[in-house]
Amino acid sequence: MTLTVTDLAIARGGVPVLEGLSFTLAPGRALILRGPNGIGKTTLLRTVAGLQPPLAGRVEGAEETIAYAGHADGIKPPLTVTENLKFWAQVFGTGDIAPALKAFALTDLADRQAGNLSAGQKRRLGLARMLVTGRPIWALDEPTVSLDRDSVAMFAAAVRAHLGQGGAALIATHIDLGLEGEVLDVGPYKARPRPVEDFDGGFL
Amino acid sequence: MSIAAKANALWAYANPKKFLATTERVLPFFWASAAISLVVGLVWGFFFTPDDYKQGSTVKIIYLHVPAALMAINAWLMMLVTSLVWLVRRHHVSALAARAAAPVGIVMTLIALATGAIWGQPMWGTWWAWDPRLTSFLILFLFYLGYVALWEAIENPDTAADLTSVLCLVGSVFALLSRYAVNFWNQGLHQGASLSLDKEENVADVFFFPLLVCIAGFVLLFIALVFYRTGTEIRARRIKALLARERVGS
Amino acid sequence: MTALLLRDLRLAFRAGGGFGLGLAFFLIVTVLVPFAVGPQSALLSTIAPGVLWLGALLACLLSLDRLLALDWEDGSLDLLATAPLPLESVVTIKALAHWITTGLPLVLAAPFLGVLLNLAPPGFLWLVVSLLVGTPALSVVGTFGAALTVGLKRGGLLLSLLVLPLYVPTLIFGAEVARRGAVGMETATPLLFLGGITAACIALLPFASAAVLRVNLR
Amino acid sequence: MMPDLGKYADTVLSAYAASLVLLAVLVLVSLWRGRRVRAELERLEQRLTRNG
Repeated sequence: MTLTVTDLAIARGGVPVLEGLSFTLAPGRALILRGPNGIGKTTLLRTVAGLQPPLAGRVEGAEETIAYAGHADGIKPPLTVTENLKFWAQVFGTGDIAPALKAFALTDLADRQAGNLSAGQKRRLGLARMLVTGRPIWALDEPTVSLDRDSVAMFAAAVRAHLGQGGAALIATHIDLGLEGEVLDVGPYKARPRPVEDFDGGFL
Repeated sequence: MSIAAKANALWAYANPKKFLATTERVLPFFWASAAISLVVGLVWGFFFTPDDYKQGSTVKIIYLHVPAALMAINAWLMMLVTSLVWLVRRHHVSALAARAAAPVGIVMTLIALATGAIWGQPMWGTWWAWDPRLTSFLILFLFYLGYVALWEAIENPDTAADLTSVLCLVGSVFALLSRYAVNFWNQGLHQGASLSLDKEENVADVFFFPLLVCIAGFVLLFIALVFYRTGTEIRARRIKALLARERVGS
Repeated sequence: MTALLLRDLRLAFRAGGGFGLGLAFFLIVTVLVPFAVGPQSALLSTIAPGVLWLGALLACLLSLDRLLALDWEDGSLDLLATAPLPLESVVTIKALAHWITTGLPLVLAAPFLGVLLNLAPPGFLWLVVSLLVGTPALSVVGTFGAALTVGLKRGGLLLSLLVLPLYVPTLIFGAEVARRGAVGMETATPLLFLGGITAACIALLPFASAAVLRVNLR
Repeated sequence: MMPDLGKYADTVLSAYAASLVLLAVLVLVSLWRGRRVRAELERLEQRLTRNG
């Protein structure tokens, strides 16, 4: 399933941040998003994931194929690691969570309450969720935050394995994960402010 | 002009700039005619109509009570329509007009409630009775409060417009439901509708014509206020957008 | 869908889930009423159906601001919105979980509190029936309010302001059933209205809640 | 000039007073806020066009 983004314009809080953005993401490929803070990488990922409508342009091939992971992991502290992961496996209609636990070295922590995990362990649990979704395209927003070097390697291995199975990944990160994939700097697509006199439906 | 072209011409006013320019032109007319008809209607009603044989001079309250009550409901209906227009056609002016109308509706509801209570005191012997119609207006007042509070609470103007529009829709259904529920719950002291097409049955001519003028005055005042306040909302919205763009930085 | 329901129930029953808070609140409100209006059993008996309905309604309101806010804060709602489950089902399940953890215990506790307020014997059955029919509407309407205010920092108070007017029809018909039942009048008409409102709320409001939630997620 | 309002004079007069006060407050508040917002927007637009 190829993800195609055509002439996309997106807004945050009603203000256009990026415009004229186009790219394609073929199976087996990764696309790394770069750009300064506040440029709109998170907004772009949320738009691609279908959480918010674009101002203009099209996102094709994203329907029911994208697994999104944002800054928050959606982990319930009172539930155990297994319960957390099993819940998402059931929601996405996939069965086995053992490979996901293994890929992120969570097997030993399986019966621990998620509230007692360290920040890095929580993040690993959040990333392990991507594996149980069974979705071909991963949209990841700063996935390596609070991960140590070993865990980053673990994550890179998981992404590589996912790409090897014909998956694709769209990742906003500043760390070099050693993935073969293009890098897209979104900086040049920053939306140009319109002149003050142009007073239309957007109030700008 | 064909109907479609006419419709398109109407939608052109959904552009904020066009709306501002047009209302600026027509507003003096609306302010003036509202003032004239209100003064004429109220002076006529207050000074030159006889007392009712049963209600005495309190019948003069009708010139405020009935128009205010009508406008309290009409303001909500207008908000319902403009909310729908916003949800379907995404015209910002429409959403802002709904926002602008709400406080006007609140004041109209307050006038209706206050005059109702003051009128009720000598007629029913109590300031407040849980009469179905009075109670319905109290509930309508609560709906208005919630609607305005939701507008005030949300930072992002588009989100606020969407959420308040849905609230207005859902609220309308529940307000109607409450109306029937309240009727069921208490049969009430209110007299029947004081205004309907066969006026002879309800209000005598001497009261009816000044009442009509007063209603016209309230309608015109409502239109003037909503036009003016929508303009204010448009400008406030533009200030917000400009500041937000400045923050994002160029 | 069952996975989500089970998760929500599990969360409610685990430590810190706040299960039973509504029930305790209901108990306390009921106990406070005689202190406020005096201990005359005739008076208490008259107002018992209304007080119990009002207490149940307020107890329902109490837990609404956590209904979606927790899932919003920890990002679960974002993830659920991108999951295969439609948001309409998500909000319906959330409302169902709220009813099971809040509404149902209130229904079961109401007769015991009815004893405290000297409720007339024929009233017990009708109190339970009216609450059983009416409280699901409270949960569904409350979920709509929670979806409206989910993104707000201090949404709790606003939530009450928005939801309470929407509770008016349910309260009127629900309390009417209980009151008429207590004095031995026929209850069929208000009960039908109450059931109709609940059914319509369950059928239609999840669409509004989901739409509102989608707006809040963008 | 003043019509004879009989025993209900207080009632009628207070109803008129309350209503007219409420209407006046609504109109004045609307005008006041409208004027303030208009001035603020003009200042802002001038500042922005000067800075480009």
